[in-house]
Amino acid sequence: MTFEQIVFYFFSGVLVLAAVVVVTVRNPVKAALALVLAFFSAAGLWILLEAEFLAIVLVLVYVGAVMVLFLFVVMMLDINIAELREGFGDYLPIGGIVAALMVVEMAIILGPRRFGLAKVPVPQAHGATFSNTRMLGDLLYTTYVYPFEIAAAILLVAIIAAIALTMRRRPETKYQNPAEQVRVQRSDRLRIIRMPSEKKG
Amino acid sequence: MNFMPALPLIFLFGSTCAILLIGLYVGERRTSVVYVLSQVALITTVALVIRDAQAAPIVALHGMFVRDRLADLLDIAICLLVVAVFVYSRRYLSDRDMYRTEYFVLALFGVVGMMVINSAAHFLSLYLGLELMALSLYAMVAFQRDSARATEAAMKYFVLGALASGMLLYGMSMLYGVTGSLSIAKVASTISAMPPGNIVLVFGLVFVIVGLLFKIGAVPFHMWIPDVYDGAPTVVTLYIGTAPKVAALALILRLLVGGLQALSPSWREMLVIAAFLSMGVGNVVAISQTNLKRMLAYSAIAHMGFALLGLAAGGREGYADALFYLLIYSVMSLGAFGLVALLSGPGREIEYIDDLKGLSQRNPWIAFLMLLLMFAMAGVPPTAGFYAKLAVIQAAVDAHLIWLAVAAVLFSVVGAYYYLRVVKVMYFDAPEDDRPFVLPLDGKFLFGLNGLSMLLLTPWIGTIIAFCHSAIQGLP
Amino acid sequence: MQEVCLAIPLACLAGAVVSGLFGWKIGRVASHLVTILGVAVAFVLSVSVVLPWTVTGHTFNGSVYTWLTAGRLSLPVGFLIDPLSALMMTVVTFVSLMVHIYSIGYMRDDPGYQRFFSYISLFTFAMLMLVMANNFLQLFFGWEAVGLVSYLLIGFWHTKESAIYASLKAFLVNRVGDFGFVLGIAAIYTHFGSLDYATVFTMAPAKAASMVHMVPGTSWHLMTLICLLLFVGAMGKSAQMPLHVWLPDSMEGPTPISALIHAATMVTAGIFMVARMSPLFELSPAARSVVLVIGALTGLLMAFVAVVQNDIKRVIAYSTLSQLGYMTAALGVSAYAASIFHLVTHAFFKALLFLSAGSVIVAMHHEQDVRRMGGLRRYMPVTFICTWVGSLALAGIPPFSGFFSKDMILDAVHSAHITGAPFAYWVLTAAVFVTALYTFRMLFLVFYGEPRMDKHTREHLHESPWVITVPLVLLAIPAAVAGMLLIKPLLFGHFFGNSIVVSPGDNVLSEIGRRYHGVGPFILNAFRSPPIYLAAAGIASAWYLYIRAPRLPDIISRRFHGLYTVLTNKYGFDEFNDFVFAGGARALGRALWMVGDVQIIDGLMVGGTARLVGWVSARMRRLQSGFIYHYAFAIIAGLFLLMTFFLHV
Amino acid sequence: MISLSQYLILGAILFALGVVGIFLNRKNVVILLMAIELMLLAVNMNFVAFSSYLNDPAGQIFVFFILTVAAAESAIGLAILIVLFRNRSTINVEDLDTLKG
Repeated sequence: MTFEQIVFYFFSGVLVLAAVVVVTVRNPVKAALALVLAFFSAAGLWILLEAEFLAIVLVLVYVGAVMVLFLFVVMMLDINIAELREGFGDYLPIGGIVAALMVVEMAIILGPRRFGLAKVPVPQAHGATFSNTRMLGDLLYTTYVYPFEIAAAILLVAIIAAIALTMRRRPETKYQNPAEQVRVQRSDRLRIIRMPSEKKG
Repeated sequence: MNFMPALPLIFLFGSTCAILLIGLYVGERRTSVVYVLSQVALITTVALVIRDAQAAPIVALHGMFVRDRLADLLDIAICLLVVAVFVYSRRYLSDRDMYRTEYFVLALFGVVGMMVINSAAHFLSLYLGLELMALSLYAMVAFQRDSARATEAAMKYFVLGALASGMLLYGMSMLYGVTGSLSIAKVASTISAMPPGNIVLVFGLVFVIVGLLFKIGAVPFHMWIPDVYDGAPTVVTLYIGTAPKVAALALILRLLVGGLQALSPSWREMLVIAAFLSMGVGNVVAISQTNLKRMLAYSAIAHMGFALLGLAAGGREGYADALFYLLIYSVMSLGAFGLVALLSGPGREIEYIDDLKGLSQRNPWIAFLMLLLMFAMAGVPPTAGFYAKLAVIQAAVDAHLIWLAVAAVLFSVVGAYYYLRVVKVMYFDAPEDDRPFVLPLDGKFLFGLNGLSMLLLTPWIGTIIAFCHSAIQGLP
Repeated sequence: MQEVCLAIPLACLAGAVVSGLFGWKIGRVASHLVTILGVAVAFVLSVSVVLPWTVTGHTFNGSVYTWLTAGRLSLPVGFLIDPLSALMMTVVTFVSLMVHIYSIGYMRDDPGYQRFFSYISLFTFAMLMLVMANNFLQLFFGWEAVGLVSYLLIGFWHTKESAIYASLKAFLVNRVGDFGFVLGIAAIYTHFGSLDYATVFTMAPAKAASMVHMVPGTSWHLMTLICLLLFVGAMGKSAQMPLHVWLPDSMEGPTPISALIHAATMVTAGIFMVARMSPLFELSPAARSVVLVIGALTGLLMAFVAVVQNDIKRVIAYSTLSQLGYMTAALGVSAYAASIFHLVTHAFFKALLFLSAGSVIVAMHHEQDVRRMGGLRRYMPVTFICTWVGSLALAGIPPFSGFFSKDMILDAVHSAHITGAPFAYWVLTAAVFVTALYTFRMLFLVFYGEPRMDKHTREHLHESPWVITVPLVLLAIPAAVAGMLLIKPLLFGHFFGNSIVVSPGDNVLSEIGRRYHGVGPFILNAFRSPPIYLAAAGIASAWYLYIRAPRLPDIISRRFHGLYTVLTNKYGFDEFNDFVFAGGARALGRALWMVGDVQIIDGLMVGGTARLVGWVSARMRRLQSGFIYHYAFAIIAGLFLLMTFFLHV
Repeated sequence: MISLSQYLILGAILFALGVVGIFLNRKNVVILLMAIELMLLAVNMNFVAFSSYLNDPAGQIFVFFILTVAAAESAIGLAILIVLFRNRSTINVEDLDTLKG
């Protein structure tokens, strides 16, 4: 077993395990953490495949932003964990069978007969000066500028949607309006009334 | 780099962003400004498309974008459908506190996504267009925030939609792995140069087909349709039921016909199964529906089965017939859902078929138009719907799919039952209350045009079919 | 030319649409103005552009629009403009224009005024599409469209039960004819693979000898079969026996309609169609014999019935049937040109007679029974003179137009050698006497003698307004002179060119043409043959019976009671149809309903199927459980199925 | 040496787990969203592996966009989830059955 193979099997093992945990565990916080683990292992595998930039993006963007968002939401929603635990495992056997069947069927197609080393040799490793990030960046802003713009639109839609769906002005919420604060006149706040001074009696 | 072919798309994208900003500036009181601007943007886009319409396909933006007859035809169809959708939705939105900038901006971004699909020449633009459209749709379904039904529908739509696009992507990854390219034209040429019977390609194809059939709503990937159509606010159902159907067909034409023509023996068989099941399940289950929107949803499934019939028949004739069917269907669907939106006045929601009771006594003209639409959906001659059905059934017969054609005829007979039930309810049942239906003038006018078009299109059927043919000719 | 061809029918259609859809808004005057304008445009274009163009030997045959292409069948909308269609267009638009103007007066007090104008313009459009067609499908479209408008107009007063009945009857009887017509078109498409006139006509001679086997063991000439089927259609539309029963009842419609549709134009569509199909009919002498005999019989028998009718409109209606019989007979002896000639003259004088009758009816406050009229000549001089002109033309007295065309038909039948020609000649000659008799019976009863109407009506008798009398006068002119002017160009010139084909052996008209030396000699020549004396005898008999000895008809009818009953019952066609067809159909229907429908279809098939479908539907509905995981499972199951089906590893 | 086949089978396992996760999970909508992420990860794995073995950067570019879209998708998914929770006070998958039939 070469070092590469050890690394591959280690990360794949962790990845599959973490994935199993994600879909079977009932506690969403644990599931999210397992998913983080899965992403980390996948990033490791991608480095093995010399896709360094994507591996880093996966960790930074995915783990750093998306999964944090998940955790945020899970924490924000006041979910009754105990209730979620009920009926656990009833559907596990059928789920397992379906998963196994699917994997077998797919593995037969994707097996070494068609994608083994004899058919698809391992690519030549890039030299030490090769920058994966630079290559992707060069492409991204030239050839792929059109998809890049569409992706921008998609993110914009996501922002609009998230705000439109979740932002609400509750009547009980108190917020400041700086413009009004600045524009305020003395007469708005202060009323001078004339009072006769107290007489000494 | 030549941006000119993509000018309509760029224009619509730009104006959508501008509308978003203007909407923020004018505030919530004057959404009518946004409404008018959106309509102007869409109509200008149509004008731009027509201005540069040309027969020869142009590939631009590094092979990501193609401008041909098909893209032009579909762009125009989608923009005009959405214009009509906006007209129908205006009062419904303002009655329900949904008349906000975001609605229009999301709908317009959806149109941008659809136009990207129409012009996609690359898996990447296809996928991104699809997602742009889908994300806008998810958000629109949930737009009525205080409606539990709408949010439930949105959640279902979102989860299943994501599952389907996962499948589509998995299939694309397989096709990429085998052909080594993401450009649709290159994939097509690589596959046709390969010896037939490559199992990995068929493996990828299966996943791709699942994703595509989900988007078009064919059985057994149709389960989202009734729930989403039912749960979403009627105007969103109106939107989902028209323009994205056209885009879904564009997706299929670009991917299967444009890219995977060499695998057509395989995918045609898959489509045959889906067409048969869709016509069957759609028509049969629609019978036992009492909810009008659900009934129309099942009818949509059945209609997609008919459109798939043309695709499954194969050949340019068949594709053109499917395109023709879908265009006619989108107009019928626009009218039917449009009426539901128009009739749902303040404090009144048209939900059940029985809500249309005695419509002919209260508003005979509207009832007559709805009757035309129902006849067209049932395929009664001489409405346009009849010619659409005739075209796809004939395509099936020409492709020697006699059994499927016979099944199509039988299922349309079954289907006629529930369409005619609507007519019966409108004409022969006594109204339950005597509140009049007051329709906004613009919506009423458009609905008149919409309903009458089922008859008025008849002399131009040949021309429309010829348009569809010339659009299909541009595909490789 | 194409633009002109399009403009002519579309002008009428535009008028119909405007007054039909917006009539309620734009009002009565605007409605009749817009429709009259449309028809006037069509008439002016027809007579000033199309007719001169075709007379100088031009023809136009082309598609303006392809409506549908389905496989090898292409369904274009196209026009064939040749002398035949140009002549028909002129006649149709002229009569239609007259009727439009006339209707302003006649329909003045009717609540359905705009609807009426919309219908007659629509009718004109449909009729023009019919005559201008260059293919069978468009012919059929026009054919059905004129039929549709005709049913609508027969039932125009839809609160009147008899009108509804008549409309239904016209519809049903025409279905029988149309069934044959459609079969004929289908046979043409099956054997020629095209519906285009030109293609079919070119291919026809090559198919002249081909046989078809309908029932095993019998073989038919293809051409005979096709021609007979097409003729069945013509029998329905042109009201030939035994499919004539609807036409008299169609008089329930407003009188202008009777003039336009049920006398001058629509009912001649069958005649036109056969003339148009002359290249086919020339190939089948057997079919032409049938046409001849049916035409001749209709000509005589319907004339007899006209003698005993008392409703003024029905007299003219039966006379129309009889005259259509003449035209049909002329078709049978290949004298297509003579038939069309009679069609044209008949259109003028019959429209004139109908409109005159309408004028009388208006004056009589919608009284139609001739026995309650009389002496009207003093009150309505213009109508009176016009009716005289029309009657003389109908009776065939020279030099009025009907004389020329009718005499020509008799001459042609006399000269023909086809089977049945001698019989037909005697029958039609006898009909000349009867025609003159009933025509002048009507004339004398209405305009002469003592007024027999009640006092109130008599006091209010007066001539009709100008919108009614002007069309009468305008129609009286061609009814008087059209024969003289047209006989030479239509029959012996080369007016029709290639639009009518006659095989050389049967060309009776060219035979007659050799003897023709001008109008004067033609009239003199007529005095050497019986018809003119028979016509004169008919008039004399009418004069004797209805003016000289007015009590005689009653005595005769009592003496010949049996014959009289047969005639007043119109030979019992209606009773026969009612009993055998309607009754039989009802009985069959009831039997089928009780056994077939209620038990087998409703009980087993429809009910059973509906229950089954309903049951399946309710079951399948439950699959839509509402749970996301079930939906996801369906997707995965679908994926699995596809994978297992298509991946044979 | 690791073959392409191994990466693809790993992708297949992840994909199957993601798909199964969607219909196995009957309690918590959040986990559905995570299962979707898992599926996309599998697809990404395929693309990266193919890209590397084909020596073609296009696959990696695709992954870049899939990641972008997936982030946007989760944002919208979570937004819908929040609205759903506000309306229903539950995110139990089994409770989402008012629309059916």
